[in-house]
Amino acid sequence: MTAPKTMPRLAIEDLSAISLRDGNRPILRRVSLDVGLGEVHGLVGESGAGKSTIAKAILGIIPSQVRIAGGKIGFEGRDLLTLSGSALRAVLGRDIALVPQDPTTALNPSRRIDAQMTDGLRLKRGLSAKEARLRAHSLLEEVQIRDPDRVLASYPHQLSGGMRQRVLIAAAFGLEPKLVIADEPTTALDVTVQKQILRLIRALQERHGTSVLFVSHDLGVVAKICDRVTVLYMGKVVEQGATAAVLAAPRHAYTKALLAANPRYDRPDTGLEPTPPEVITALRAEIAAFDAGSGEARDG
Amino acid sequence: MADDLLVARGLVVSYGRRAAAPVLHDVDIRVGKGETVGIVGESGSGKTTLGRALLGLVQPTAGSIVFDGSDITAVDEHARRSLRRRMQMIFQDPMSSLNPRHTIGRILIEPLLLHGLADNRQAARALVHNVLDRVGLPRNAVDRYSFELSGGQRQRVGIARAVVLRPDFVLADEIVSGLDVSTQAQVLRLLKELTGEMHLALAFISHDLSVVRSICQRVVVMREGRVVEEGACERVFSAPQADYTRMLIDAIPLPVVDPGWLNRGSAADTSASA
Amino acid sequence: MLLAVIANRAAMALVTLAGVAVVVFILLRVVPGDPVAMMISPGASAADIAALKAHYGLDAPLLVQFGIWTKGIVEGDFGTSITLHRHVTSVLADRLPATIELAVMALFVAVTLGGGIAIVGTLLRRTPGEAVIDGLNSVMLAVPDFIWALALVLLFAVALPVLPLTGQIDPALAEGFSTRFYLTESVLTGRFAVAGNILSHMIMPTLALALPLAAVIVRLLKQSLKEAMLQDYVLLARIKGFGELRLVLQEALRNAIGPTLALTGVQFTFLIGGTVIVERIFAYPGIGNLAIDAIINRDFPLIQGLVLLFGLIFILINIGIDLTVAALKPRLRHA
Amino acid sequence: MRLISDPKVVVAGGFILFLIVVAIFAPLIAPQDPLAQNLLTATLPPIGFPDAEPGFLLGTDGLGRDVLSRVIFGSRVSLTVAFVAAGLACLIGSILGLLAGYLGTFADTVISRLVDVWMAFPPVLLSILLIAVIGTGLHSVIIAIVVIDWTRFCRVVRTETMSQAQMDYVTAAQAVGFSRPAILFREILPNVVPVLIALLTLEMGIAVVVEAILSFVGLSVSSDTPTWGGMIAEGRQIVHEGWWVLAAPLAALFATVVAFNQLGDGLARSLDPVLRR
Repeated sequence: MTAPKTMPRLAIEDLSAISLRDGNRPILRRVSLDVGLGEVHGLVGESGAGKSTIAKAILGIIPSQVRIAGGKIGFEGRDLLTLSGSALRAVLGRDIALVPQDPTTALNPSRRIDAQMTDGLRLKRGLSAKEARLRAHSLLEEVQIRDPDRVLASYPHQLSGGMRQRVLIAAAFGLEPKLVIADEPTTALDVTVQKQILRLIRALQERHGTSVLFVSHDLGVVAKICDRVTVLYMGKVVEQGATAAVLAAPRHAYTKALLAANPRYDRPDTGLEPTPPEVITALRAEIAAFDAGSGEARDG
Repeated sequence: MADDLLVARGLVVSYGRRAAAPVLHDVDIRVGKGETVGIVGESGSGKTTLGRALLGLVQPTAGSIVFDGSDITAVDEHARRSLRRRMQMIFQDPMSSLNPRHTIGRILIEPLLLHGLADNRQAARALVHNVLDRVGLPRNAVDRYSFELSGGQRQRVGIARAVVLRPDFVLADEIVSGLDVSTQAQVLRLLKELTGEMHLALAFISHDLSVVRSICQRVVVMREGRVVEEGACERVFSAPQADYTRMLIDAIPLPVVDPGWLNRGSAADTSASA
Repeated sequence: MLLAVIANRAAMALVTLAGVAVVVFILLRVVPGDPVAMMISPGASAADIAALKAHYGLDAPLLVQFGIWTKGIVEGDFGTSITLHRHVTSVLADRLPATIELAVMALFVAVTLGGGIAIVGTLLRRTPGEAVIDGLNSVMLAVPDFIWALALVLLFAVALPVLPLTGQIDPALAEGFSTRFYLTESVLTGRFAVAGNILSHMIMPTLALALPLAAVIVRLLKQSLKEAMLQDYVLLARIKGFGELRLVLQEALRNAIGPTLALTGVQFTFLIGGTVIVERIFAYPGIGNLAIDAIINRDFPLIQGLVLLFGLIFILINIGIDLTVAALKPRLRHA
Repeated sequence: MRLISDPKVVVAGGFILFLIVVAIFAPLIAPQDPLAQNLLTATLPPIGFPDAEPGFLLGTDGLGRDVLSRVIFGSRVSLTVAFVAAGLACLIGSILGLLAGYLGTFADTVISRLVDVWMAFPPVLLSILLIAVIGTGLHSVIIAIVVIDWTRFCRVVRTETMSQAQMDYVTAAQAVGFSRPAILFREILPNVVPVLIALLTLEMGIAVVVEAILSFVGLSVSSDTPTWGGMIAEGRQIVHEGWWVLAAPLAALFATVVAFNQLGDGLARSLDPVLRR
């Protein structure tokens, strides 16, 4: 892998993790990836590939049955994994924000949008209540909400799914973070709303120069929004590169298989190809060899 | 064009006291023998309600449903039950559609005995073994419970339960929406093969137009309880006539880099209000 | 909208209450056992008995008795107690305040104790501390007020003889009250020594009533809080950098409290029911203790009055709970 | 097999089994005649305390009767009430609950209304009232408990049936063509049974307490039969002279109630096929 020219915003190096519940089964296998300044980096894979574990590791919310076994998460020259709880909390919210997957559960049902958007601004940006409210108002305008006052005065159940996701995006970008983790932000939405939300994330990201780590299972979505992409299989990086290159000419058999399984309305005769058994066998062998190799490296 | 198997005309469905705001307004749909018809739409389009009305699981307030030449809109419970064998259903969530207290064997064998497709348990077991082989599940799955299977395997059980009765018509409601793309490919391929082999008519409800394009011959596009467009897949996808259909198709992200895609689209969807 | 729902519920409850009253009235009169026979000496003559029956209206036909009784209720007259020879209304008015003070005190203790432990347990989740709380609580959940009351008697009578075992107040101090709300009145008039004496009498019955309810609150609230803590909105707030306690109190508590509140309402009616036996054990002069005497002595008018009173209290509690739950849930308020 | 791996179930279930054996073989196990009075040996403390006498392990009551023997014989009434009353309440309540939950509409309205009327009474008050009306005795206690507590089963089974009826597997059974009774008894009921078993076990604990309360107030079986509640009432009177007369039956009651509860908890967990994964 060639070193990026400038220092990347997020640099994950050799990140490994194991599941304590499953007899120390590895769930991340020396994952390295970096997200450059102003870059949208896609993280794709099927369920169990470890995408969300990476996102959780960055945010310091690893579940209790998972343990980080090695590696670094470099952010602004510091390793997030070594930060104390309070030091990490100082970074989170101010420099790193999250756009969650499910807008129906990501807003507190018993608090008004107003309160939920302003508390972070007050805590992390030191704004007064009045300033925070003004800022929240202009943020909602920025995500193209027509009547911000009404939305601010609403409870989440009074808003549609797409609307809630806009609010969450406004709240995340509103703290002017350097890095946004977008965890499958459009999976729960209808396609027409998905397109609006993708457009919005891209526009805000370009305007503010924010770096985005975009987690998704959908190669189509990744194609539309990501500059570069990392493909994961069973916690191991199988392919990494510019989105255009990876999609046009995938080098790894697994990436090829993923693309072949994906149905496409413009090519009804392709797609729905089950992953060939020899690809799975080869992948398993690759993983086994990798585990054996890294095991030796650790022992030696 | 194939002979009609299931024809619904002017279907209206309202839930509870909301007669004023029906979930389905005057919906027409037909499914030919051995034909696969996609029913697509976004959330709230009424596609699930339509499916359930076709199967008689929801009573329509108006309209008629004709199955294989006879009107089944308001048949009594007894006649309905004998119809059940010929009209089957595959569910979205295979976990909740399989009784957690019953083994896979019991789930598959009992319908066979109920409808007299097997004279005894032994014969039913043999039929079940055949169907398990066909859907690619190991025979020992008969002694398993649903929670002991993977998501893809559970959905295969769902398919097996529907086809084991040798029905003429199957309704599949969002059956691949929770699956990974490689599992989805396997399940869809299996379904496509089965409809061919068994000359099965299939109504395939989905929000994913690419999936519909890949397995359906015809498609019905729904929005807010109405049919906005209907036709052969080839025609609808190459030359959509309704603006809504065009917008839906344009919103599908293909796995191809296309820098202009994000900002293309009608002005109508760029701004939102609650 | 909400008011209509509550009015509807209240109307339904009143119908229920009327049904209950009718059933009790009939039940008490069709069964063997003559209240008058129990209250006079064995040597009384038949004429004496007849006179007494006539005095209490027990010689009239059933329907007439019922008519008289309903007419009385409408006029605020529940009849005369056979054993106490006083108007039922005034007997109840004398005894009710003590029970109200006891029940409210027990509710307060249960909510504070249960809520506090639930929040601590949530903060300690996935630590040995939580396991200790869960273990103790699962035993607490099994123990009813009756056993608590007697265990407290054992503890304070034998091991730690510092609390009075029976009564509501030291008789020497029970002077100069203008209401029957002894505790409230003594606090409001600044007679703190008297209030202290009353409280020392109330500690055991209060604890016996409060501990089972506290255990229920701990279990349900802690479970709801833990579920709420797993929601994405809590995750987002954590990522904003808020501390654990603030996450629990600001983000989780309001969403988690609904089921607990509803259950506390139901359980509070059980608590009121529990006063019957707990007041008995501590000879506490409330309506519960009164109810047992009334039933044992077949004091019909008093039993009927008590049944209606208990029913009314239950209805009021349920309406209060409905209102509180609605006030806390924005979704309901806008429905 | 899975049940045996749950320590809660093993310990609590073991205790209940032990109690059943004690109740059945009470005449063989009890060291003394539980009714034999002897004023010379009145209020003797348990072994290990000053003035204790051998032969009276847990001391004697105010009439000189052996406390241990009375506790042993008392278990008979408690367990009879526990099994018979809880069983009947469960039977009646769950049948009505299943009907209300699955048939819906009219049956549901009638049954739910009935439950509401029932719940408007404080249970303790209602049971005392009932006993006062129908007279004392073991049968009366059982009837009183059944009449009061069938509502518990009815409510839980109704809610559980309704939520199961919402599941796709019920729609699937309908789509296959099973009749309504077949769906109710073969599809839904097996999913309701674990909740029911747990509730039944809890109810047994409650029945034991209710019986004790009624004995305490003097409304249960006649005073010649030893009961824990009756002993507690006597003990409460002489708590300053002989605390053990209260402590022994109270401890037995406590242990029994906790055991039934823990057993119910453990069963609820072990019998849930989804949880036990």
